[in-house]
Amino acid sequence: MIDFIVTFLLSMLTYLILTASQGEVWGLWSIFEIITGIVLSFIVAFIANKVLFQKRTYRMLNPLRWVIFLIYLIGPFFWAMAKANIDVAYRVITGKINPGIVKISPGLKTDLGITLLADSITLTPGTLSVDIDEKNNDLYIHWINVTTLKPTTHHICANFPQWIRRIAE
Amino acid sequence: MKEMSRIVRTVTNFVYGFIIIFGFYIIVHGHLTPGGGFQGGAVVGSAFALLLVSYGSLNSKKFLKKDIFSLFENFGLILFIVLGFSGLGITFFYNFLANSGGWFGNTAVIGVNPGNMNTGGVIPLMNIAVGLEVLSAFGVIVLTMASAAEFTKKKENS
Amino acid sequence: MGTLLTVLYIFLGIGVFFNCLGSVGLLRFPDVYTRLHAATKATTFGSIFTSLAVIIYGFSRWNITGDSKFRVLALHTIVALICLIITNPTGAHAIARAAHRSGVMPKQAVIDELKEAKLK
Amino acid sequence: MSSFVEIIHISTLVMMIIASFLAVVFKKLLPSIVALSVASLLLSLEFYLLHAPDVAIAEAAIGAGLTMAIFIFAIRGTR
Amino acid sequence: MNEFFKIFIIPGGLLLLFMFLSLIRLILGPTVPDRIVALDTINTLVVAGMILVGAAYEEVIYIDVAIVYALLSYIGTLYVAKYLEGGSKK
Amino acid sequence: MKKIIFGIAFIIFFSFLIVSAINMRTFGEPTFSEMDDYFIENAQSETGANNVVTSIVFDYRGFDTLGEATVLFTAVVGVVALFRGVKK
Repeated sequence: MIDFIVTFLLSMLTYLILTASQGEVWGLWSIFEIITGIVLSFIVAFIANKVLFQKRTYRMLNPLRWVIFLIYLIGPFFWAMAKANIDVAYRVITGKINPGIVKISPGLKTDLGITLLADSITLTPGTLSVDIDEKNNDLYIHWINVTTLKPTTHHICANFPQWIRRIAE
Repeated sequence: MKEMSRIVRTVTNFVYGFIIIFGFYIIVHGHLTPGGGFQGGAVVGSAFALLLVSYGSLNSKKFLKKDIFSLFENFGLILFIVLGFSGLGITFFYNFLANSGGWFGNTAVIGVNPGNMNTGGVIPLMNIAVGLEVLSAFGVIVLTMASAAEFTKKKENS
Repeated sequence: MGTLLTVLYIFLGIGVFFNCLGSVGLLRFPDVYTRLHAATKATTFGSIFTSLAVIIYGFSRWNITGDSKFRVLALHTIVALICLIITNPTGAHAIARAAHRSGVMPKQAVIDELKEAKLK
Repeated sequence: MSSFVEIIHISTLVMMIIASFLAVVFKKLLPSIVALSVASLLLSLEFYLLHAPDVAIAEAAIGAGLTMAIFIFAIRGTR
Repeated sequence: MNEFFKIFIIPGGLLLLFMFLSLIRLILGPTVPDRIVALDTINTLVVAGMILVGAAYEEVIYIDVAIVYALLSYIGTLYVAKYLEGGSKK
Repeated sequence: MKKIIFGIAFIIFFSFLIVSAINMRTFGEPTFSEMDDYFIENAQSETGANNVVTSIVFDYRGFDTLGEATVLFTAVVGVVALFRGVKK
């Protein structure tokens, strides 16, 4: 039941963002628009609630986690992305590379956590997530500038696992 | 077809609902903004294709049923023909609801305007009928071709 | 109006520069994985900056003229930006995984632990 | 300024012709499909520049998503 | 055509030039994954260019095309990657 | 012999293409006919829809759209009938 309601609210929010222009309700929407949005969100919740909540984990319903996620996105993640692009510029101009594929085990358990970590790794300096071990969530990373053959997690992704453990676990 | 990696599956869970609500937005706003039944139906149909590719054709049988799709396809086509016959008092495909003041009957403001949902006569209803038909048609085509490709591959291996 | 123009020039300049870098890196690097580095990181960063320029333009024009058209422009651009950020690194991960499983190995690699692991 | 818009139109069409030519020339099937996808993507951009967003949405949905899916199912079945 | 048209249409034209550079990689690419990377890059550049052109013409509804393209190009990439992954193993 | 015939056919086709390209109008400026003027003037007030393209597709040319929907339905029937024997 709770997954139905959450899917309904999320799709309603998306519909309201997409259709905001002029109208009676708060100067943004007309009444007919809101009725249409409720009917459509009901249909979408009926279709998509089984897909969105497969593991039946309701950990992300806490709003504090979303606040931490926004802080993480604007602060350390964006700074790491800027550094990554300077790094790519340096490699493109000089052509110095020393690549290799290494393995790290960050120790995250949930699906959302490992997804966030893999996408962050892809967008941050010199690393690209190639493959994942489905049993124990080990990531295989293509590293463009290998400095040590036995890297720890701190070499690859500075302190992202701590942030993500606070967000998703 | 096997399923793809865990990262792709987790992203699919979020994107799937978003594509469906966006396709419905394109269908329903067909008489105000660019789009309409065919375009929105194609967008929703490709959402089903996304679920099929990331979960594999065996695991996605939990979410997609072929019989429901073929039922809705016939329903959409019949609804479209019924709406066409409804204006037969004057002529075939006559827009009998436009500017009548009732449902979907407000007069549109001439010129560039943000738009009122409650206009257009039978055009929004026809958009919904064609959208229902197109989305279930693409769902049926993709599901049938996936199971057929799976079948020929299995026959070659054995 | 003057500060708006300056901000737009800076953001569009950064965006176009990084997109250029991504395309040049796609031509210059030796194998698939390093090309994916250049393509994914640089073009995502450049597209974020060009979209941010459009968002700032929309909100400030809405502030000046009061026309609700520009607010809708900014909101839809935010939705497009979120879609781009979510889908782009996932597509890069899918391409890299498929390339390694289809037998394209990284060139001049000093270490390759994935080949020894033999997943599935 | 309109001459610049004309240059954009002409270069989009030239790139589309190159991509369609590649789709015919390639020997393997998968690179052909990739080149066909690029051609359909540039066709969608050209419709967009000609102020026809209806056709652009239809071309993007059919050409990028569903045509790729159906072609790949077909060559997977015949392999 | 106001004074902002020129600011947004010139970066759009430059993005078209970068698309041409990626098309060279599509022609040259020795293996199949190289060509898919070129396709992915062209997708991202087209989405960014569509947003810029929509802002230049001040047409709100043109951004919808960019959203549709950003979502559906992802599906196309996944299909090609899926075929390649199970493809040349045997 | 075959190559000569192909060459002649190619030259004829290409010359038609060149002649029609020379006679072409300036890019982006088509001539307006009476039909276009009628649709642009009256479509918004007659059908009550803001999007003129949709009002043409579903109102003035509704019968064509019925044909398109029937073509799609026939395609689905063809696909299902072709793979009818395939179970799982």
